[in-house]
Formats: sequence, structure tokens, C-alpha cells
Amino acid sequence: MADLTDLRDAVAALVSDGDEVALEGFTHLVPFAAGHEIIRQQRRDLTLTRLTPDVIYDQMIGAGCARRLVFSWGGNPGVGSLHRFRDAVENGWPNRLQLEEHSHAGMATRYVAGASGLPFGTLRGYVGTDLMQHTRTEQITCPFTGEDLTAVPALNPDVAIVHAQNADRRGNVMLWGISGVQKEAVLSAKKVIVTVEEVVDEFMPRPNGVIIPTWVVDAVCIVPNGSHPSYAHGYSERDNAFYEAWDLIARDRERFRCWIDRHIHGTTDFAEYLRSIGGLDVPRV
Amino acid sequence: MADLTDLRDAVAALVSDGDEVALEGFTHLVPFAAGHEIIRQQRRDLTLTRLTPDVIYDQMIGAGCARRLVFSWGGNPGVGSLHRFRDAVENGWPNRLQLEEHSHAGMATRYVAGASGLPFGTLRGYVGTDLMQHTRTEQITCPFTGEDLTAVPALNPDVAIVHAQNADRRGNVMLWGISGVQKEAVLSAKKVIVTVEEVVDEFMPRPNGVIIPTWVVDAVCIVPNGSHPSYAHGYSERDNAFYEAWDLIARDRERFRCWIDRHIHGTTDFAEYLRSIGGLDVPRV
Amino acid sequence: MCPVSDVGYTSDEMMTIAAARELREDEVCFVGIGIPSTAANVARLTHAPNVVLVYESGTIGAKPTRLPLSIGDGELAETADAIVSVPEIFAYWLQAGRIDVGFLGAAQIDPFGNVNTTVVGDYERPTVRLPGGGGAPEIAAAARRVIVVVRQSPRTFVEQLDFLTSVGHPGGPGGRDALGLRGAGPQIVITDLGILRPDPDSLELVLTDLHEGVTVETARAATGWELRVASPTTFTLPPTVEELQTLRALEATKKWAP
Amino acid sequence: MCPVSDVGYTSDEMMTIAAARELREDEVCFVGIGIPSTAANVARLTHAPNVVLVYESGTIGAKPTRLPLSIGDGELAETADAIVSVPEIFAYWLQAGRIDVGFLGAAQIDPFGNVNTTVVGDYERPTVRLPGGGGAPEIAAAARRVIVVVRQSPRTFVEQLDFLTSVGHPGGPGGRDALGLRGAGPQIVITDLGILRPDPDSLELVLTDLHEGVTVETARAATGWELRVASPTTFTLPPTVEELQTLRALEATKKWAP
Repeated sequence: MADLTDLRDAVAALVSDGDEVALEGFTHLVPFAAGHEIIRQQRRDLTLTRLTPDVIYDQMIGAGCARRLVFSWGGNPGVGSLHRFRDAVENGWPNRLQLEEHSHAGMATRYVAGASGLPFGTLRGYVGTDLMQHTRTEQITCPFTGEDLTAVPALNPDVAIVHAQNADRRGNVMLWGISGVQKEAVLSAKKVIVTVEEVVDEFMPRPNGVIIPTWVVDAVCIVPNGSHPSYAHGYSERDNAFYEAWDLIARDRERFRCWIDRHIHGTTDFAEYLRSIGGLDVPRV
Repeated sequence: MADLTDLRDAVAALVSDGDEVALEGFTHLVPFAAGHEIIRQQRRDLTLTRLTPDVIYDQMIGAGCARRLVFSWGGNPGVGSLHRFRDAVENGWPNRLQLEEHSHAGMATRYVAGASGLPFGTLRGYVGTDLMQHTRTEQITCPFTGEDLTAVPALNPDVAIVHAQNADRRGNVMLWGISGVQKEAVLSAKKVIVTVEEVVDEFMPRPNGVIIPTWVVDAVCIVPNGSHPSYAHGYSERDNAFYEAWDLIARDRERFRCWIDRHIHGTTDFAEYLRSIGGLDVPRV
Repeated sequence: MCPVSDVGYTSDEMMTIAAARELREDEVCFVGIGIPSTAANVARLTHAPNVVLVYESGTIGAKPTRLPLSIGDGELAETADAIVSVPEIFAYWLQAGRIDVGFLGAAQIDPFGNVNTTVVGDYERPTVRLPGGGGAPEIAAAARRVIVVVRQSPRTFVEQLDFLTSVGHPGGPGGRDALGLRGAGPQIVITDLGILRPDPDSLELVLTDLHEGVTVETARAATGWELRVASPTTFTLPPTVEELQTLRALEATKKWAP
Repeated sequence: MCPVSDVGYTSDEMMTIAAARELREDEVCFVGIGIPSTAANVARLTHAPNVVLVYESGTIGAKPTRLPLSIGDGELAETADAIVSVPEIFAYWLQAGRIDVGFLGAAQIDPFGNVNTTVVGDYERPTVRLPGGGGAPEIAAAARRVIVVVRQSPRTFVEQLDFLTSVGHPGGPGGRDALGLRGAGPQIVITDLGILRPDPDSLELVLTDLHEGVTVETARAATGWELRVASPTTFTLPPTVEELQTLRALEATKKWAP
């Protein structure tokens, strides 16, 4: 059974220095509040795993939380580059960042293998690309047809963190809309934190509704707007101006540092953070 | 785009003698109307594929449609034996039936591989059982950990047939409730027939709603109660008395033959069949 | 099957209730239709209200108010916390090691808890073609522990299986490890006569408990091999009033099912 | 990027519209954000109303009324026929060969249509770290055919990629077969200057079409290798009024997005 708890306590209890942590959400339901809390608690040497290390990982990498990044596409979605990610890779600031790079299909296959209790997954992929020289894949031969395919190792992060729309009072979790790899991330991980928009008495059927039973979740934390500036289908819209503003904030090390100090270290939780950036409805630039 | 068509025409056009045909539905949404139409059109030498060859395959096997059965559990669910299946295997009546036998997990993995365009799937299974001596599995070694696992060959039936609650006017299909392996069966097959309870203007969100886009379906056929005596969640209840009555009908070759002649060959479609067995609400024994 | 004896309950009722007692609160139980489903629901309605029932049709956390007629009964879908596909239930839930307890039945069981549900006689020309493995082979492999529930008779309790469908403790100690199986296998076999458990050293099934009114001789006569008997054997606690009422109320729901 | 020229439309608009024209009615198109998404929606709103747009976020049959801001825009979910998980979209839909057309962009492209979106410079110490492969490597492998849309410049059209992210026609004829790739690879490269297609024999990209007002010399100067030019080259049909209005109306929707 999941504990209904404060996000601060959940991160303190479940995320340790050196852990492999997967914060998932495919441009939708990105768990920003949890990422901020990890920055606030100054976790270090994390392996950050995620298909799309967008603004959330840019913040965590720039803040020095990450030693390693396992990913398939690192950009500011719809805007451009992730400047902190680039600065870490290109210039080693604030520290060198080891990369383990895959394709989306490869990462998805790895999570599926991890969620299925298998040590590897099989796909048609990578063949002929330079990715193969830089990442862990192996050729695997179909024992029935003799065809050569690609094997990728399972992902089993220490902690998976996702944001969802609802939990019920027993700690079951429901998310809907674009569901990305969240179910697989949760089921592949050793420990699971879920932030939710709200607790409801009963779940309603929803398009692409995904329910995660309480007994595979360690902590459920109520954090309204906890995926801001991404969105929670049915609750909020993407704050596109923030993504655009981030391009300017993250371009400059000093400006970035000030932003992190003021808005993350200078606040105690996500509600205060949201107030500190001026609430949800202000122009960002 | 799927054609909205008559079930008779769909079976005539899409199911041929000698085909591998998968009628799926895990005790829910079992496509009985389509199975009957295959009997009515006297298809022969079929390979019948299905996790749970229950009453529907008992009827098709007894009627002489099948040369081969690919399956994982053959019983009358909640009642007992499938007498026609047993008679075929034990006594070769009406003809010998070749068996390709797996576990549910293996069959599910095979459909997933087929739906994914892979020639095989991997699972932890079969090891230590006598199934391995009687069916196609191979040992496969994880190239990362060295661990030995089991590979099973993909399923790619010539035709998949499922029953669903709804289609929309463009031929998109929606089913909900217990969804079994239907999506995988559909996506693994070369041709697809779907029978539905009704056509609706718009789909509603439903628990475990599964939507199959029109462009992967060849024919959509409106057949109300088309899964009787199984059920369609939201439309009908299981006719348990029929399952119990089937035990008596199928026990005896002559009684079975009379039943098939009268109720299937003696009717032109499923609506007439339902009337011939006395409608939906009568005691069966 | 068995008439109500002078003790006021049938041997099948005793078997089902003994099985129910094996489930503990909060455990996740992979359930098949029939006695396993009845036992699991008795447990849920008595001492283990938060036991999580998983059916292979993909229903997780089902809380049926009547006994399901099939593994894919709509009642399971309507009362479940979540419904998932059959591929998912086997891959993400069973294979991944999330199931605490698996319930198996058996047409034949051997002294090491290996189970046959496939054929009696030769595979190619069977005397009796049984339903087959279904979900059982992987439940036997992956569930943290397995409970077998089966009526005891010399036809069922056999020295040598006609077909090994689901793996128990083949060859005794180390057998499961050698096969790479992750679950601990059958820890208990509950019958209409008593309870058998693997001997800690040899893993051979030993009669450890006798139900009320059953003698060691009866159990031996119902076993197709030289049955080992623990000394002393324990006597099963007869059904409590609550257990029996709960079980009978559940059984009565079959009549008002659709 | 480019100002509206005296012809009344920009070169980016011409590029997007030329890409839109490549989509045919009823085709299933795997779309990335940016120009591919814009082009696919122009096609849907003009000559191909039943084109099926699939986004890697798992939305199948999306019919956005405004341009999505990201690959996982809520507008895609709300207008889709179906939403599925990311593992499913790649395994059951792309890998299984259900995608007719894949749209790729490029940071670098070589004469055989191989694409780099990973790094400029050395992988370990890149001059520019680009986003990486994302969905592109498997789109390039599995889509029945691939359309590349990219602005033409010597920095982008290079003889030798710094990194091969997505496979075109490596080594020319037979290259894809040797790798076991199932799709036919890039059949067309649409730029702001014109259109290149693989030579039927060598599979080297050849300039076959020039957009209005563009000369062969301009195209050559924007290409980092000795560009082969078809003779005669075709001139691209300029945007029709309907095409241009549709495109501009779509672009305008970005302003009223959340």
C-alpha cells in the first residue's frame, strides 16, 4: 500500500545519492515538482534516466544532481536546445556528464523488459547507425528464423517518479491522455513515487486511462500543478511561455544559477515555487 | 478503411480453407457468430488458434472445420470438458486434430511478437515442463547477463476475428472490460474481421477501453449479441445455462450433429440462430 | 461432491476453508476459477480483507460480490481496481515477480508437487485429454509460493505423472534452482483429507495435517505412493461458523448469477 | 526564417507545402514536431483529408485544429482516434510495418540520405551536442518510405556525417537490404531550395526540382558535396492560394495556443 505523504518526505526517504532515478512523462505529466525537490535536497551523483530529458533534466543537470544521463532525445520540446545539458556535455559544467544514449524505441523496449522481469528486450533497431558503437546493444539471432535482431538491456531504475492526475483514498493512481512510458517506468523500478493533482473518491473512465495499483507504489504525494510547465490533461494547459523563457534563463550559467537559487533553493515547496515565478498566468519574458 | 459489411460476405471473402484463423476473446466477447458462420460456410482444414478453445472451438472442431489447433487451455469455462475437442484428440472424430500446445503466457508472448513485427518473443516459461518436448520453443541466452530464457515463435494468423461492443461510422472499433489478447490478435493477423454490438456516433471513455483504428480492420459486421453465450460488457450477460447445456449436447456425437444441423446449417444468420435456440432468456436444459 | 457429514460440513468445504486460511492480509494472489477463487474470496471476506486477487483475464484487485462463473466474468471487471490485457498480466505482473501466492489445481500430482493438467495416458494418444496448462506453468514458476488444492485419490496422487505441466520440486532440493525458477514452488498441498507439505530436507510431500475425522490410513489409501506421515500429525481446525457461513453464502451466489 | 520574397511566399513555406504534397490520401504518416507536423496537417486540410497522423507520443489519427507545440500536446490526445503507450506505438505500429511515410529532419545529411541529429564534432567532445535520435532511427528503418525535410546549406549537406543517427542508403544499392532494414528509406529530400531524389541506380541524391526563383548554382553553393543535378530539372509548382492560406492559418494557431 502506498503512503500518502509529503513530497519532501518521500524524496528524503526514497531518493539517495548515486541512485538511478527515472522521472518519466512524455511532454505530458512531466514530474517537475519532484525534480525540484531533488534539486532542493541536493542529491548528487544520480543517474538520470528518461526518454526525453527536457527542461526538468536541464534543471537537474545544471544544478549538479547528475553524474550520468540515460536518454534518447534531449531538447526543449518545441523550442530548441537544452543549454544546461549542452554545457555539461560540451564543457563539463558544472561537472562532466556521462551519456548512455539510445533511441526512443530502444528505451521503450528497455523499460518493457524491466517491467516484465526480463534481462533484455528485442527490437528491430540501431542497425547501421553509429549509436551501436556508443551504447550497449547486442545482436541476437532468432532461434526459429535465423534472423538477426538487436537486444537491449532491461532498465530497472532504483526509483521511478511520475505525475498523475488522480489517486484514490487507498493510494491507487490513475493517469490518462498521453501516457508515455510511465506504467513501464513504474513497474521496472525498485521504488516508486507518484505526485498527483488531487485525491478523488472514485476514478472515472477516461481516454487511455492507466491505473497503477497502490501496492506497487511507495509514496503518493498531492502536488497540484506538479507537472508545471508541462500539463496534466483535464487539469492544466502547457505553459508554453515558460518553455520559451527557459531558453533564455538556461543560456547563461549565472542567470541559471540565480534562477535555481531564487526559485528552488529559495522556496520550500512547489506551491511556494509557483508563487515565486509569479503564478501560472503571467508572461514569462 | 474497414468495410461495413455482412458477416456472411466477410467470412466468404476473407476466410479460406486451410487458413490459420484466430477467433479471440478471453471468456468475454467470444466471437460466436463468426465461428458459426465459418461452420455454415463449411470451411475445412483450418488451423484454429486461440488461448482458450472453449465452446466456440468445440463447435468448429466437431463440425469438421479444423485440421490443427494452436492453444493453451481447452475447456468449457466454469463447466468442465470440451467433449468435441476431446473426441477429436482421443478418437480422431470427425477427423484427427493436430495440436500445437503452449501455456497462456507463451501464447500471449507469441501474439505480442506477431503484433510487433518480431519473429519471436522471450519469456520465463516452459522450463522443466513436458510441454517443451511437444511444442516449438527454444532456449535463448541473454547477451548481457548470460541468463537462459525461453523463446517462442511469433503468431501471425491469416485471419483474426474478434467481437467488440462498438464501431463508429468510419469503422474504428472500441471494446472494453476484459480485453484478453484481442488487440494483439488483430495486429498480428494478415486480415481482420470484427463483429460489433452496434455502430455509435462517438465512443465514450470506458474502463480498459481499447480502440482499434479502422485502417487495420478489413471488415466490420454488425451482429447484436454476436458473442452469445459469452457476454459483451455493457450489453449482455453470460448465458451460463447455455454453457451447462452445451456439456450435454456435446457429450454425444449424434446429438451434437443434430444440434449443428438444426441450429447452424438450418439457419441463415446469427439472429435466426438465436431465435432457433429459443431466444436469450429461456432455460437451456 | 461429498455429502455433509455428521460434523456439519463437507470435506470440500473443509478443503476450501483450509486453503482460504493460507492467504494472508495484503498478499497478492493469482487465482484460477473454481476452488481457488472460492477460497481466495472466503479469505477476503474473513481474515484478509485487503488480499489482492489477480485473475489471469487481467483483472487486478477484483472484489466480486458473487462467485465468478468464469475467469473472465464481468463481475471481476466491474469490481477490479484495474483491468489489463492478458499479455500484460503475464509479463508485467506474474513474470515480473509481483505475485505472492499462486493457486493451482491438479489432475495428477506427484510426491514432489509436480502437477499434470494436460493428459492422462500418452500425449499423442491420450486416454483423457485434459484442458492443458493455461496459466498454470508460469504461475508454478513465478509466484513466490504456490498452494495446490486438489481432492486426494490414488488416481490423482501418483508416483509418476503422465505429463509434467507445472513444476513443483523436481528431483528434490536444488531442482527449481537448476531450472532457474524464481518462485519457491508448492509450499502446501491442501486436500479434502488433510494437508501435505514438502519435507524441509527432501522436499517430498509429507502428510502433516488431517482434517477432522480422517485417519492416516484413509489418507494413505488415497495416495498412489508410499505416503510419508509427520509424527505427530496436526488436526485441522474445523471451519468456524464465520468461515462456513461466508463460504456457503458465496456458493449460494452461483444461483443468482446471470 | 526567410523573408517573404517578391513571389509572395517564403522559401520555408514552399518547403513545407512541397512536403505536404508528398502525402497521399489514406496514408499513415509518422510525424515529428515542427515542419513535418505542419506539412502533414496542411496535407490533411487540403488534398488528403483522410491521411492518418501518428505521433510518437502514442496518438493515432490525430486531427489537431491548431499546430501542436510539442509531440505530446493535449490537442493531439483530444483529437486522436486512439491513444496508446510509447512502447506500443514503436512496437505494434512502427516496427510492425504499419507506417507508410516517415518524416525526418536533419542537422546533417550526406549524399546517400543518411542523417545526423546527434552531435557536431567528436561524440565524446562534441562542438555541438544535438538532441539525439529520439524516434528517428527506427522511423528511418521501418517506415515504408521516408521524406526528409531540411534547409539546404553547406553546413547541413555534408559529404561525411559526424555521426550516423538514421540510416538512408548507406553504400548505395543493397545497403539497406544488407542491414535487414524493411522500409525503402528516403525517397525524397525537400529543402528550401528544391527537391532531391535518390538516383535510381546509385541512390546518390540528385537535385531534381528547383523551387521558383532558385538556380542550380544557388543549390550547388548550398551543398557541401559535388551536387549532381538532373537534366532537365523540374520547377516546383508554386504554392496554390489554398495551400498558402491553409499553411498560414495553421501557423497563426500557434499564437492562440495555451
